[in-house]
This record gives sequence, C-alpha cells and structure tokens, in this order.
Amino acid sequence: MSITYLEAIREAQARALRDDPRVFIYGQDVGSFGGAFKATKNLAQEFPGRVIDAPISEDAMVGSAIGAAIEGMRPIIEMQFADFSTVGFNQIVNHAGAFHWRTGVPCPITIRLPSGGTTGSGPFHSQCLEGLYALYPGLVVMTPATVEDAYSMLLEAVAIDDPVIFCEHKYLYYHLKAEALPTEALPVGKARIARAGRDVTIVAYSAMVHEAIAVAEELAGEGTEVEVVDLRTVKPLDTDTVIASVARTGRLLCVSEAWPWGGVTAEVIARVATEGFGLLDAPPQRLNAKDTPVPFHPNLWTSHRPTARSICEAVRRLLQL
Amino acid sequence: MSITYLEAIREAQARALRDDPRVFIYGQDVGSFGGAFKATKNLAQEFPGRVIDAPISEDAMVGSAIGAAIEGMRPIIEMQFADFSTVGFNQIVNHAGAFHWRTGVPCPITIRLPSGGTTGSGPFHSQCLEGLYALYPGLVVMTPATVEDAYSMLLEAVAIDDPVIFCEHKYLYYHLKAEALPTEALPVGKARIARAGRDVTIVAYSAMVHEAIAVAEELAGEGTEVEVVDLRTVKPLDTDTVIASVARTGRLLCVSEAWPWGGVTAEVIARVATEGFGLLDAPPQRLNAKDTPVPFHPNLWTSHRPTARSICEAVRRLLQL
Amino acid sequence: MVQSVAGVQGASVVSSLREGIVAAYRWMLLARVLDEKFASLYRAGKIHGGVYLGRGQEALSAAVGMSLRPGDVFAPLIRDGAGRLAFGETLVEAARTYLGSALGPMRGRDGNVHRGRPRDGYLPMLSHLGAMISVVNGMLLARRFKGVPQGVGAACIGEGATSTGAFHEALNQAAVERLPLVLVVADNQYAYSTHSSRQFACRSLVDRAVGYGVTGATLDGTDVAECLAVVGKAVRNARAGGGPQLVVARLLRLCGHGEHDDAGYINPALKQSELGRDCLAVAEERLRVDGWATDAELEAWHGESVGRVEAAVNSVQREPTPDPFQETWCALATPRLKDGFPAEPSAARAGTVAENPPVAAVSAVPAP
Amino acid sequence: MVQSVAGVQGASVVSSLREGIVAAYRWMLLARVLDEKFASLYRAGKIHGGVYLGRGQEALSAAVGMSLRPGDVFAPLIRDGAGRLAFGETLVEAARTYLGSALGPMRGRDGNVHRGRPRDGYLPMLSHLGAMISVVNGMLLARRFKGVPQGVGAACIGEGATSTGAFHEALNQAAVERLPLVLVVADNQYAYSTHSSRQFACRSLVDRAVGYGVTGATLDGTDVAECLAVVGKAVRNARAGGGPQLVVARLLRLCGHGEHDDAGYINPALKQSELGRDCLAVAEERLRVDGWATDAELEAWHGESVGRVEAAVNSVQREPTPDPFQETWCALATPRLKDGFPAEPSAARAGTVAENPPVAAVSAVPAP
Ligand SMILES: Cc1ncc(C[n+]2csc(CCOP(=O)(O)OP(=O)(O)O)c2C)c(N)n1
Ligand SMILES: Cc1ncc(C[n+]2csc(CCOP(=O)(O)OP(=O)(O)O)c2C)c(N)n1
Ligand SMILES: [Mg+2]
Ligand SMILES: [Mg+2]
Repeated sequence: MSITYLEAIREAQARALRDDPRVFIYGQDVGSFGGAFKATKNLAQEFPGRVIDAPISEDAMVGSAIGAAIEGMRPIIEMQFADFSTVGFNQIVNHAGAFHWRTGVPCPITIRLPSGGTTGSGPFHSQCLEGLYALYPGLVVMTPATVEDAYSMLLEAVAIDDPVIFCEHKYLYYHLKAEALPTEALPVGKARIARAGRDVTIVAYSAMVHEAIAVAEELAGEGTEVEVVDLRTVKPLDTDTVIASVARTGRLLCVSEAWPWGGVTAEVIARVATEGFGLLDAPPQRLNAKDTPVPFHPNLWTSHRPTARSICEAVRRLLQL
Repeated sequence: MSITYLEAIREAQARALRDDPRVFIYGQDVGSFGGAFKATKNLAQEFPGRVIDAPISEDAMVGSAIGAAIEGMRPIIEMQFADFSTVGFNQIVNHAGAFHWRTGVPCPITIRLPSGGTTGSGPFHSQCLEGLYALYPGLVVMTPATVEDAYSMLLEAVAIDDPVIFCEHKYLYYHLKAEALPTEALPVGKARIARAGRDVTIVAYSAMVHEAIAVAEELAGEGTEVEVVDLRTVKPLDTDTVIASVARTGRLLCVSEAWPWGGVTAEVIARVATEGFGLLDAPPQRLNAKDTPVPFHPNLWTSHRPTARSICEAVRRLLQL
Repeated sequence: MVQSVAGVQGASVVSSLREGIVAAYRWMLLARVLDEKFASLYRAGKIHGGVYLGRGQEALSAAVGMSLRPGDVFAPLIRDGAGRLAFGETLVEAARTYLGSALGPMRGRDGNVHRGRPRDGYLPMLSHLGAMISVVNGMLLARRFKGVPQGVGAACIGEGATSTGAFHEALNQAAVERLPLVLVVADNQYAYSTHSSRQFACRSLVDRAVGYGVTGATLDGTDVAECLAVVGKAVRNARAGGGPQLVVARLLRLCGHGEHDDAGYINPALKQSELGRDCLAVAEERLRVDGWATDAELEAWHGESVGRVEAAVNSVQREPTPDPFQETWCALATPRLKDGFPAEPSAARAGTVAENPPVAAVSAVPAP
Repeated sequence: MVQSVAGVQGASVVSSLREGIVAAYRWMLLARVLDEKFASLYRAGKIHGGVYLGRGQEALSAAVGMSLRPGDVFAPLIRDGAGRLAFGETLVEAARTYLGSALGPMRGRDGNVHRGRPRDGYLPMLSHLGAMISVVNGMLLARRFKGVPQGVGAACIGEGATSTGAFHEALNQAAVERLPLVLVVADNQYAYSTHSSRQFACRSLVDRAVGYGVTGATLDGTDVAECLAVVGKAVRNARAGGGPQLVVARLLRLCGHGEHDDAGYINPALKQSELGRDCLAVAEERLRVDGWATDAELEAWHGESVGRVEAAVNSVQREPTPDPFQETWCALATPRLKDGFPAEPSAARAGTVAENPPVAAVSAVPAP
C-alpha cells in the first residue's frame, strides 16, 4: 500500500469525522464533489450532513465556523486556495485569533489552506501565507512537509482548542507518497531533524524540506554533511531544536518559499542571532522567493522560488564564509 | 507657530489637493465632518467634490481607488482605523500590490492607516500593521515618526507611482509638535540617525523612536551613548544605514510596537545578522509588544507594548552581553 | 418576560399590551440611566477610551432583548444597552467592562461595548462592523448539527453596517441555510457623521429582503408598542421555522456617535421630525395618557433605576483593575503551544495559564 | 459594431436585427473555435495551468462586448472569450496569455484568463471573485472627477460570485454614486460543482436590484437576440444616466469548470431543459431558418474562424517565452524604491527596469 500527502489529508479528516461527532467540514465544493483537490473525496457520502458546500463567502465561512466552535463544534474550513483566505482574513486574524484571549472561551477551528506554487498557477493560486498568519496572536500555524505529518498534524489541529492554520502544500499533494499512515507522531510544536549532518544546518518547512534533502544528498557526495531541520509548525516555532542543530553545525541557512520580507526565515534567523549568537561560525543566511507576485510561466516560476539548485549554491557560499 | 503631527498630515493633504488635480480623498466621514481624527478638517470645504465620504465598504473603497489610479488619479484612502483595513486586505495586497507587476500599469494609491495604541482603545483600534503589509511585494510601507516626516512623506506617498501604506501613529497625532513644516526631506527609503551615539544602536520607527530617544537621554546621564536609527520606511528597509550604525556601535536593539513574531524587528535583525555579522560585538536583541491582542485597560496596555522603561532595561542587558 | 403583544384577544390584549409596554419602558429607562452614568463618568475622565450611547434607540433594543428567551443567541451592537439588560446582562457586568474591572467578563482585556458571554448565547461584538452576523449563523448551524433546540439568533446592526461585505455574506448564508436569524437594522440616519444617502440608494433597506429570499418588516423605532409587535413577530416567525427575518427600524440617533462627538452634523429638520422623537418620552407619555402608570410610579421607577445604577457603579469602582503581573499574556487556550519569545521574562515564557473567572449563567430575567 | 436592436422601425428593424445576430454569431463562433483550440492544447499538455471555456455563454458574452464602445470599460470573467473578442481583444493576445508568450500583455507573469490592458479600459481580472466590480466603479468615478466622457463600465460575474462581500460592496457603491455600471451576472446554475440552490435563496438574482436601488433585467442566455436586446438596453440606460443596471442571464455552463473537470455533477435534467440549449447552435439554427445565412456562408465563417485561430496560435507558439534573466524581478513601478534582499544576485539588486512592451490600442472592431 502507498498513500499520498493528499490522501493522508483526506484520511485524517475521515478519522476526525468518525471519532468525533463535533467535527464537520465546510468549504466550497467539499460536499459530494469532494473538493477542488479531492481532499474530501467521498466524505460527504460517508458522513451525511457533515460535509457541507459553502457559498463563495469566505468571511461568512470563517465567521460561522467561529460560531459553531463557540457551541462546542470542531469545524474544518477548506479554503479552495490559500490565496482566497485573504477575503476571510478579518474573521481569521481578528475574530478567531483574539477570541479566547478576549472571552476565555476557546475557538477550536481548523482552516485548511492549499498553499504554495505549482507550475502555471500564477499570482493568485500559489501563495504561501504561513508568515502572514503567524504574525497574529492566538493562531497556531502548521506547515507539514511529510505524508505522516499531514495526517497526524491535521488530526492534532482538529483536537487543539485553538484556531489552527493548516498550510498544506499543493505540490506535495500527489508527488509525495508514504508506505502507511503513522501511528505515532512528534508533539505539535516540535521540529524534526529530517536528516542529520554536522557541517551546516538548513532550516526549512513544507515543500522546501524536500529541496533541502535533495541538496543534502547531493552535497553528501562531496563530503559535506548537511543537517535538515523541518520546522513542522512555524508558530509556535521550535527555537530549541533549531539552536541545538546550529550548535552542532555552526552554520545556518533558512529556506522558505514565501516572499523575502519578514516571514519565517527572518524570524528563525532573528531567534538564532539573538539566542544562539555564540554558536554561529558564519553569518546566518536565508533564501526566499523573490519579492514579486508568483509568476505564471514556469520559466519565471522556477527562478522565483528557491530550488535545490539555488539552495545548493547558497550552502556552498555559506560554507565559504 | 507650532504644528502637530496630525496637522502636518492635514496640511500635506491640503497641499497635495492644491498642487495636483489628480488627487482626491475617499474614506468614511472624511468629508464635511473632517474625519474621525480631523485629519481632513475643512478639506471638503476647501476642495469641493474632491474629499468624499465612503460607505462602510473597505473592500470597495480600495478597489475603486485602484480603478481611479488606472485612470490616472492619485487617490488617498483614509481607513478610519488601521485595524479596519483587514476588511479591504485582499484589494490592497493582491490587487494593488500585484497590479504594476502583472500589467505594467502603475497603481499610485495612498492608504492612510491611523495606527498604534492609545489608552483604552483595545484590540481593534490599536494595531500596528506595517509588518503585515511589508510581507507583500509591490507595496511601499511608510512609518513616519516626526511631524516633518508625516508631512513630507505623505506628500511623497502621493507622488510615488506605487501603492503606499502610510502608517501614521495615533498616539503622535496630538502629542507631537514641531515649529514649522519642513521644506526639505531625506529621500524615501533612507533611514535617519535620530540621535548619534557610539555605544549601542536602537533601531526603531514611528512612536517607538520617541521612547528610544527618551532612553538615550536617560542613559546619556550614565555615560552611555545610544544611537537611535529611525527607519522612516519599513519597506524598503534601509539596511545600509542600520549596518553603518551597528558598525559604529557593535550592539543592536530593534524595537517595535507590533507583535513579536516576524515583522520589522525580525527583518532588521535578520539583515544585520546576514550582512553585518562581523560588526556585532554582542547578540542583536529585539523588543516587541507581547503576543496577545492589544489590551483595553491601561494597566495591561502599558505592559503590552515596549516603553522607555522596558527599552532601557533591554539596553542595559544588551550592554552586559 | 413579554413575548407577544398581538395574538391575544379582548381585555387580555390590553393588559398584555400594557404589561409589555411597562416592562419595555422600565428596561429603556434603566438603560438610559446607565448610559447617562457612563456619559458622566466619561466627562469626569473616569473611563478609558470611548463611550457609546443608545439614546433614542432604547425601544427597539429593549424589544429585541425582551423577545428572546434563554437559549437564544443575541449579538448586540453599540447602542443596545437596553436589549442587553433585557436579555439578562447585569448592571454590574456592564459597568465592569466600561470601567475595566478585572472581575468583568472581559477582565480588562477588552472594554466598553465589547462585552458578552459567548457560552450563554450573549456575544461580545467585534469592532469590525457586520462581523457578528455569520457568527450567529454558525451557532444556529451548530445546534442543528447537534440536534438540540436551535432557538433564535438575533443580530443587531446599524444602517451603516449594511454596506459591509460581511453583512451580505452572512445574510445570504442564513438564507441559504434557512436559519432562524433575526437581523435587526437600526436605520438611525447616520453612520458616525455620514448620512444614509451616502450609504445606500434603495428606498428602504427592507427592500433587500426579497433579494435574499427572506422575510422583511419595518417599524417606527420611536414607538415602543410597534417595536414590540414587529420584533416579536419576527422572532416568532424565525422560531416557527420561517427562516431569516430582516427587520428595519426607522429612528434617529439622539446623541453623538460617541460621547466625544457633539453630532453637530445632524440635520435639525430630522430632529424636529417624527423620527426625532425620543422613544423613552413617547413611551412615558403613552403610559400616562393611557393611565397605565401614575406619576408616582414613573417617579419611583426612575428613582429605582438611578439607585440601582449608582449602586452597581459604586461597587464596581472599588473592584480591582487588571494586574499585568498576574496576566498570563497567553492568547492561546493551549498554554503548551505558546511560542517563546526571547525578550519576555522567563516566568511568562514557562507560562502557567490561570483559569478564567467563572461567569454567571445568563438568562432573560423579568423586568426590573 | 451593432449597438441597437430595438428602436429602429420597419424593414430596418429586421435588417438591423439580422446584422446584429450575424455579427454576434460570428464572434460566438470565433470564441468557440478559440476555446476548442485551447482545450486541445490543454489535452496535449501544451498549456501551463488550467483552461477555462465559455461554452454555452457565448451569446451573452458577445452581447456585452458588442454593446460597448471604445472608451467604455470592460471587466470580463473567465467565460467571456466572445465578449473579449467583440470588445477588441485580438486572437494573438488571447493566445499569448494562455501560452505564456513574453510578448503578450501579461508577459508570462500572469496567464490564461488573467489578461487585459487596463489603460484601454480592458481590465485583467483578479482571481478573487467579485473584486473587479469596484475597480470599474473607480474608473468611472475618476472620469467624473476629470470631467471627461464617462462611458459605460461593464463587469461580468457568475452567480457564485454574487455571494462575495466584494460584489455587494461594489454594487452598493455604484448605486450610491449612481455610476454607469452594467453588472452582468451569468447564472449558469453552478459555481464549480456547487448548484445555485446552495448559493442564494431568492427566486432570481434580479430580485436584488430593488434592494440596491438599481434597474434590473433578466434574459435567456441561450437566445442571442434576447441577449443583444436586453444587454444593449441596459448599456443604453447606463449611458443615458440611468444609473447602475443589474442584468441576470439564465443559462447553463456546457463544459467543466475548467478543462480538468468532467462536470459529472451537472443534473442531466438541466442539460435536457431549455437552459441546456447551446446558444451557438440556437443562433445558427435561427440564421438558417430565417434565411439569414446559407449553409455555404456558415461553413465559410467556420472555416475562416478555424484558419484565423490556427494562424494566431501557430505564430504565438513560435514566440519567445519569458527569460528569468531578463526579468526585472521588481514589483514596483519605482525601481529606486526596490528593497534589497541579501540572497539576490547583485545585478538584480541594482535593478534597472525594462519598459513594458508597447501594447496596441484597444477598440471595438467590426465583426470578423
Ligand atoms: C469595517 C469597519 N469599518 C469602519 C468602522 C468604524 N466605525 C465604527 S462605528 C461606525 C459607524 C457605524 O454606523 P451604523 O452602522 O449606522 O451604526 P450606528 O453607529 O449609527 O448605530 C464606523 C464607520 C468599523 N467599526 N468597522
Ligand atoms: C473569493 C474566491 N473564492 C473562491 C474562488 C475559487 N473559485 C474560482 S471560480 C469558482 C466558481 C465560480 O462560480 P461562478 O461565479 O458561478 O462562475 P462560473 O464559473 O459559473 O462562470 C470558485 C469557487 C475564487 N476565485 N475567489
Ligand atoms: Mg447608523
Ligand atoms: Mg456559475
């Protein structure tokens, strides 16, 4: 048996629906159609009345999820693309994010954001918004990189008493496969050493973890041992695991598919510089997408985002510093 | 004569309206009422038909500003509070921000965001969103700290061919005064040495510049010379001026009133760590607001955001590192 | 609690009408007195931030609060002091939020009109206009999912808030799901300084009902009997499965947007018109004319209201304000997921989160 | 260009009707052939990303494009291939965007249906549904400010997009400002897989007109004559100062949401109904029956369309694709304000920005 990242997301939702009567799914085309990416395939049939098509009203989708959560439900909201969550932004960041702090009442909603670039998707079907949501207090932001994490973290997202922004990477949907679903998982908030190494640390998350691993494999052939840290959640951010890795390697490159200003790479480097300054043997480096909208044409797109090649170059430069 | 930060904003708009027939102002209650904060006082009377009350429709306000800009106008949009711009978020970041890159046609709109905390304003009338808008490509983000900059930068915001997010701090509106309006200004994108010093650099912007200067004055009495860098714009960010200052002092504290994850302090520290690593004599430090919504009660509010006292403590700690 | 004004026959109609108006009048009066107290505290510099009054809108607001039952959902807006009280908010709770008491439902974290107890169906408003309606929808949907009695959800907004996308998405959502939502629009002619002619171009906002496929009704917000009748009927319709109800009230805001605002922009002709009548004075006049209340009774009610408000505010003023060192500074309900930021004192980083103080159950209580 | 179908008397009515329908038919046919070409390129793996067709909506779309004049504003949506052509888009331009040619108006930066030339009044859509309407408003407002001829602004959306807050805010804004906006809603029964019963609960979306204070009209989108008449009238109304016009067309999407979608969810009964008729076939039948076109003419028009489409696509396929090393990677119109990020090659940081390739002026051209 083999299971894809996308199927793992579907299976996690099936299990959440099966195990917990408080769970329901709400989003455009998630019902009998099974969602734009088929992440809810057959769920409406298996769980009648609990997987519901929403009108094209992202603000109301999130607002009503908050209401349902107040009543003790555990809604999962599927945004058709992460990019469209900007229309429901206010309810997410100002209402859900602030709700528990203001009222003492938890707001357990999970918002699934099909994220990241795929070829030909262009400026509005490609965005990586984890750094956007992490800015706001009160939100947990998950960025699973593996089939196993897609499954276990989505189950945890639903179980957690707080609003969770679940950034699932569209490029991994079909490309990434595992043998089986996991039976255990690291706790939420813990980063993972995706590959051990002693010469340089690459901190990455989501699809970039796989680019980083490819780089590690390539450089291993040249005798450079790259350690890859998969952040798993970007908020909370597991500073300890990152710093422990930098303590071993002395060199840090942080990679993200998001835009270059602020975001995860700035936060990681700021934390390491602040708390692990003495561990660094060279200036920490970062690699992000370019500071333009995500381009439509593959020629531009592959230059816009970090790739194994550009990461590899950055590592080589870093090793020379 | 003495002029406040708020009056400077009004005067800049008056001058823009006077000098450039393409300019108009659109926002809730900006017309004969003169705006919630009186930033457009008398402008509707002085410039009939060019200062227009908008319905409570932030999305349409920004969308129509984009349309007017396409037709060659130079709209100024007043959000009643920065916090409410989240409802017009999509038009700002996805439409205005991406417009020139996608189409080759400039989108010169200015969006004024009355920003930042004042006592008793609470979670939704206090936010600092410069780090939010700086995430997105295609936007210029200004954060004037002085009466002079409020005036000259707003004039430049209107003149620039790109969408500008103009974060004006409500706390400075009435508190900050200058003798006269400036006749010249630093170019947009250049940071300013607000106070020279040789022992430690505080990078700040907007209202925090004044807290930093208060700290510098206090510490000067103890023989510590604090250099204060006022960023003026957070995007583009003037890395060179910051690094030149760190080169002089060897120590960096970056202060912001925004939430702690990501944002300006992370970006500044990441840039200095990456490009000016060797200049640092101690780990760079940051100070932000706490990671909760902005509290209503002054007891909580004054602990939530950095103050001269907490900045001073942070500088003392940094000097010991 | 008064629920129906119409539908009862003969003498009992009159007595039930009288009871309803008397009860409403007393909620209105209590809210007016409380508002005036907040205004005087504001002028004395004793309140942090703004103060927002319901002057001129008490009849409508009381009718909404009175038409609801325990188990219903209520999402009031800034001018709904009367409705909040009628729905079961205590004077102490209102005062605690305005004065930032640590013992209030918002514990000084949020303030003034941003107060409620969500678990009791009493929602604390978000400032962003229009945002509460879909939240009410979600609560009603959840009850449908759970198979428990759904109750009615009432959301109040001003005419200005009808221009928001949030209003539209939520009313449409309620219509598609056929939820028992009662959406009450107080068209008080102004949104802050902006006249409604700059807000919409239809004849009346009730003309929107057909476009959503919901039932519409209008009423004169200065006439408490009409408020009780029309709002009561809309709530009954919703309860009976009639789907969403859009109720549009005509009235005039008889105060500034907030107490900082002298409302000099309000057209004097409007103040002189029927719309400009003070619903409280109109109700009082009616009680007098119909012989339903004597001068002595009216005076006693007023005195009692003043006494209760003074007592509540006095006691709250002696309560502790929030202590930043006791504050958890944790926005999450799951403290173990709190992110650790370097500059915070380490105690806060380890962060044990204190439980929220217990809040009393809300219920629609009888008239004061 | 055909502008009015009604309003002319006697024999000229018929001849003008005939001319209109013939012209519309030829735009529809050309758009259909172009769509089919894109679909076959998609199946051959020659297109990056999705392909979205206008099958079944060509009559409505052509009517919109034909009713506009140079100087008007047009904000089409994904199914508006016919209207784009009628408004003046060239086949080459359409093909360039789908194929990502560096010479196209979007230069490979944006693609497929996201194309236009804003300065010519032809707006490139944002993906976020409903977002274009207020942009059209802004263009019309700007012209009022400038005191230049305002023209008419047409924005097209699907019934699904009427559920967005953006739709509501923008239509209301247009009504308040009484702008010459024609908002055309293609109610094709589905938004992706979602039936319109999950999208709104009113009888017809035209019932929304009164609630905004705008004029409403409906039409049968399978009947090109009705499309021309009703859309033409709405455009004339707007042009004559009649304020915003809401036109709601009844039709059925005769294709998948995109070419990846087999649309298996569409109710077969709908396909069999009047709504499910193919407007192109209906128009062709009418031309035949009324003797307005011979078989030979029809065949010639088809052949000509195929030839033009093939020629355009063939030439575009030989054009250069964007070169990442030539790309400025600068989102700003003001290169000196470009932020410098450490990891970028220094050439890009210094960043001189190439001018955009000149684009031809758009104008409503005569029927092909
Ligand atoms: C989305 C949003 N934009 C702007 C504001 C600022 N604001 C607060 S109250 C108000 C006027 C509200 O008018 P209306 O809805 O008519 O209610 P009223 O005050 O008349 O009762 C405005 C513009 C806001 N709270 N939310
Ligand atoms: C705000 C927003 N949410 C979701 C989407 C994803 N989406 C793209 S097209 C579509 C369906 C549109 O349906 P409709 O408006 O009826 O137009 P049609 O495709 O039927 O022509 C959806 C949901 C989007 N583009 N924008
Ligand atoms: Mg109002
Ligand atoms: Mg549709």
